[in-house]
Amino acid sequence: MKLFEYRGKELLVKYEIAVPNGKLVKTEKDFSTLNFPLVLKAQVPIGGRGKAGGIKTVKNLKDAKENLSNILGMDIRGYKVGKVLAEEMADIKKELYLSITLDRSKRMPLIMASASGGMDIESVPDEEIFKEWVNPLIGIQPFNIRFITSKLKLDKEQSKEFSKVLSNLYKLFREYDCELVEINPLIVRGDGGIMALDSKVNINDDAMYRHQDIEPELVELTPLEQDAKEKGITFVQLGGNIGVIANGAGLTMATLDALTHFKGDGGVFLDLGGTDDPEKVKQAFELMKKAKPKVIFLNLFGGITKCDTVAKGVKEVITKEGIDCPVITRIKGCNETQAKEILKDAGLITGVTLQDAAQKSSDLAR
Amino acid sequence: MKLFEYRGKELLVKYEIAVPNGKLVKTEKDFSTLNFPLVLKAQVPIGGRGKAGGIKTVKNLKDAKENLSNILGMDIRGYKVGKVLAEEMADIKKELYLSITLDRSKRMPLIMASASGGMDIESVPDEEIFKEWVNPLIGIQPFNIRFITSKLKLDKEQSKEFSKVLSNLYKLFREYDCELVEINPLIVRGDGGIMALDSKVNINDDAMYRHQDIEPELVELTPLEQDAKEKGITFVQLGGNIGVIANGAGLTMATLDALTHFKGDGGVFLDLGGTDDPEKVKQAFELMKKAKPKVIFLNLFGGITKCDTVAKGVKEVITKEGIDCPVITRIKGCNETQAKEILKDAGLITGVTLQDAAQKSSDLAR
Amino acid sequence: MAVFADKNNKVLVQGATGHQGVFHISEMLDFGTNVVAGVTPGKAGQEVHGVPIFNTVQEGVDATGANTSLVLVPARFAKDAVFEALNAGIKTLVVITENIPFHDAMEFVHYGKYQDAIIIGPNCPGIASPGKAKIGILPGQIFKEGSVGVASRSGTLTYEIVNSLTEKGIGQSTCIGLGGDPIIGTTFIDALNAFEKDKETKSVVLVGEIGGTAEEEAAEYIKENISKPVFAFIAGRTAPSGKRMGHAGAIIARGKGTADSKIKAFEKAGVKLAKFPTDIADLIEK
Amino acid sequence: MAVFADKNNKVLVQGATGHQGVFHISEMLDFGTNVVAGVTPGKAGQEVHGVPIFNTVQEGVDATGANTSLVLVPARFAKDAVFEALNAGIKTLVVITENIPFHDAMEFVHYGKYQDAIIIGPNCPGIASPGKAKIGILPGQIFKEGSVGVASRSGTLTYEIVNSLTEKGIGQSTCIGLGGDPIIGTTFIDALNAFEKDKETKSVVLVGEIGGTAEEEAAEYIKENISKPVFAFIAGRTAPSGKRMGHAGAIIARGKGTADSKIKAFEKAGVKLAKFPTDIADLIEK
Repeated sequence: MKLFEYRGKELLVKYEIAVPNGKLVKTEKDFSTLNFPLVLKAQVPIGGRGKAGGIKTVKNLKDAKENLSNILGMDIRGYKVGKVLAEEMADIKKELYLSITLDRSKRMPLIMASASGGMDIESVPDEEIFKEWVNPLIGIQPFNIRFITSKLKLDKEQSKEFSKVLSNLYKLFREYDCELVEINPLIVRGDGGIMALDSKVNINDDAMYRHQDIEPELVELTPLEQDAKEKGITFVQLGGNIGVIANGAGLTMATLDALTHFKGDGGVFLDLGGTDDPEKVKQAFELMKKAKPKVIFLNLFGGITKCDTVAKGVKEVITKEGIDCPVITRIKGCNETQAKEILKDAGLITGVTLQDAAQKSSDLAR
Repeated sequence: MKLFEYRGKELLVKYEIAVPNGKLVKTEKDFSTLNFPLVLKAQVPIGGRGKAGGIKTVKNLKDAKENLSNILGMDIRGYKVGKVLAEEMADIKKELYLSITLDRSKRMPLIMASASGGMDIESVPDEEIFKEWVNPLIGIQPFNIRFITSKLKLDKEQSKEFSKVLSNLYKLFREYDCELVEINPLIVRGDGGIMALDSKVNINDDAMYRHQDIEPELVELTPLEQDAKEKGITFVQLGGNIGVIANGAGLTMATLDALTHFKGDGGVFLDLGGTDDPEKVKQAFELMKKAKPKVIFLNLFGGITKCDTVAKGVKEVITKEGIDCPVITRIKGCNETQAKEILKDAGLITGVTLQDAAQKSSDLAR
Repeated sequence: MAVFADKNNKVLVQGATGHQGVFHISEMLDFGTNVVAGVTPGKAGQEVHGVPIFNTVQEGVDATGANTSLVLVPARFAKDAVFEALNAGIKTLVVITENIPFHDAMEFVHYGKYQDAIIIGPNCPGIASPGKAKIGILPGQIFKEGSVGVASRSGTLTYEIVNSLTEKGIGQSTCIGLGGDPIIGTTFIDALNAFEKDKETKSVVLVGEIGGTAEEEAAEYIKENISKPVFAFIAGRTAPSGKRMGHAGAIIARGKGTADSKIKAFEKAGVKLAKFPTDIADLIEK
Repeated sequence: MAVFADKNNKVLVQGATGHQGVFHISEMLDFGTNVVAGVTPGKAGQEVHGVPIFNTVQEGVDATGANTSLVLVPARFAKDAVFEALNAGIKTLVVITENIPFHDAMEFVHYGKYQDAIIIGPNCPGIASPGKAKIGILPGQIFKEGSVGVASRSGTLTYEIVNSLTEKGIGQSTCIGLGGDPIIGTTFIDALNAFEKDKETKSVVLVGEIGGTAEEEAAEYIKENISKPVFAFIAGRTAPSGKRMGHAGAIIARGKGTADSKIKAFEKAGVKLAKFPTDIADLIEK
């Protein structure tokens, strides 16, 4: 789960990493405890908000009110701005970059730091990014911190401060089960102190049960995706007009790929997983209907899950509730013959092979 | 460093393990906040104080005053009682044993527990002691706790309480760099709660620098040993009358063994270590003199440390300050010839071999 | 031979008395797997399809000589279960459980290395060596003894591929479901290394998907170390960036982990790529 | 051959620019040890007796191919130093430092196992294979090439014994100071196992002392696994219970760890015991 900047900063503060004095602002009154000049920042769970006009510097209250009303409600790459963070301007002497993320290959947390902060890290040359891996069996150690710190060309006092920040940030990363913590820029202030001007904190969804203090943000998902999540169904909305239902993530992806091959365009990725519970099949179809695809492509492989059990569930939904778009099915595996009979009974179109079914679906969706 | 019971209990409380209501008592006034009956317990850093009369149950203030004055100042196997802990009597339903110590062979902390608490664990049959090792790379895990807890025949609520105690005790063991934490007995009260009636906490001396909150107890060492410790000299007082100075712990022990072989009796173990600092040699001799041995046996092997450097130091001390007992020396290794000359000059007796010198020392001490 | 799973595996099931445990113990026994013990705390003395249940892994190991564990416990108890098995001396673990916090998985994967154990998964369907043993939840009926080694990040997609191999009469030496999580214990490289050494395996099929760089690393490894023919299928060529496609590990993050990159890497390494999962059988037949 | 230390060790010294570091780099070079690098944070670019100094172990390893580290840093930095070396790929570590908290030692000993590294010490004088390499602070002049393997928990006592061997013309293959702490990385059993395999070693001398049960375990191991003659000396026969005799590990606790118990165990295993340290040479000569 991606946290909004202001909530990430609450965590930074909890781990004794300094952030500018600031607060969420909605009305004129909210500015009374802040000292101008301020920076107003749209709270959205994606990057690039500056270019989209979601960040403004304001010198006085009039300025602030005007810009606040512009930013609130703004649409930034599909996200409507509901919250704005106002922060006092910091005295920036130096901008650093610091992040901890997961190195999947090494299966270890990876610390990245650079003396070239403030810009997109992707655009910083490799040789200016310093990397250090932390072994999860022993956690962060002084030598890890020493290595990173020594590369950043800081003076002694700054190095000491930075070391504390890194040590605490790792603690946050581990204790909050983070996938990513990123501070960009992490600044050295005129007075030598180190301060986080931005925050990206991304918590592993699977570990959210351990972090009841973090209220979930609802903005990342579309309303249908959110609905699916609550029902425990894997459901991703895409750009196209063909809804794909399959069992297993890999098979569902492969099905979408097959559609693309025949110039079809996947609109929904719906993974039934290992279920053969008719109720879940029903919920899945209902969700799919709400997404209003032009065609539904049902691709089933029966293993432990029996094809006929799923087919029965599908038939029940369709006969009881009807469906207003063609459903192409392709069934393979355990009890496929029985399943094909059942689905034929329900009036669905059956493809012989994956290719065949994908082609039929793509043609129908055009 | 062995903590007194009352200070061990302060740590238990810090780790949320319940102990009886109690306090150190010196005068009548100190009893005012306690409810009779009470147990008065002499605070000494060794076991067996009960048998020595250091633990008394008292029913009223009169009783208490009388027993307190008996216990204060009592000598328990060489330790003079300076502190007495008074605790309210607990309602004991069941007595358990629980400890965490170091398994040197496995190089892991070892948890031991028994449903037969309250007596010396050495006298509990092996099959009634349950053992579980904790790997230091991952620390204590639920399965470790489950295993121990399942063996103790506790009911569900007690098991839950006991699990918390064990988990917290391990934390204490690790965070305070303990060599040993032992609670015997750990009781189940009439109301089902778990409570520590005694505590033995032993902190690794080498890690004391990390535990500035723990005031050192001075009672474990003899005054001369304490003096030596402050000077950084390894010095152990034993029962006999021959003072042994050697370089290296193993060599010093082997020298004592050689004395015993010739019916001599070691009185001081003094290890010079790797030093060839004349100042340290001087301090070592001064300490030795204070222990008033009948004979001093100086056994040196010169490796990195040159024999002649040490010999010069010895000569200086002896010629400047004199010495009032015979000093037998045995010198071997780097620059031994020069060293022997120097010591001969200083009037010391030189043995040819270890055996020869040990025999001479033993004979002289008789 | 075969790899990781054969007649030498004495399998203990952690989470044996739950719905899944009971069902898959039966399925594994049918496959011919030597299932010797089950573990559910507090249920010692029970039996599941004749398999004795113990309170702890250590007790199960002591009583039966189990050397392999199938982990079916819920996600929040998985780390503890894996640690327990590793401490009891289990040397092969198959972790089926999904939704395990990846920090937990990181810890047990490295602790597994410390204990010199092989961990397959988490979030995987397990492993099957036809004619020898199945440790996991893969459907038993799709397999056929043979000489193709399969390693895959996806479950059903693998069944699909294996099934199409079997239908064409192409048997398998071992099929390994590596798991769909970002952190897994056994990688393509580990599988390739094992298949290369295995005399029974003549060719290898890799089933990859978007996310991470495991396929790119496998491609590098193949160039230097693998002499047997390798075939591959990559799922997710049309997946958008930033969306998690079902598996926790199947996500294109910051431009990394695209199917294109994986396909190109494999092509460079001389691996033959299938367009559709069911095409792999045709490629091998050629 | 010899064990643990020979001409293949490329030695890096952690804590190279301190008094001890400078002195022992020179001593090791004189012995013929291949000392390739030193590490002291903040001192990169300096040299000690021609050996280049680096800020981090990784930099030292990258620049020189060091595979061995001698740890001379103060106790409170020792764990970090060992972790750093292990993470940089160092596979043989000799930890001289004494007074390391034993919880720290426990952690790095197990982490060493995870990294497949050999750790000797802590609180040890190091290791010397006469004619090949010395990694440590043992006095170089006492050694002579030969076929006796020595493993010891004590420093000076070992020098004494080695010196008496050399004086009688009995040379050594390798002398290992295992260390006087309760937690050490390489034990008598590890040393015995290495000596048994080493073609150059014809007999083994073990120097034990009170505390722990390492000698008793070694005795059991010798019975089953060691074909070469083993000689031993045990220090502390007259040490009282409960007193720490210089070494942190030399203490008889709760009746365990007495010299008597160790001597009996060795006798049972057919190990010949010396009464005085200097007798070992006579025993071997017989």
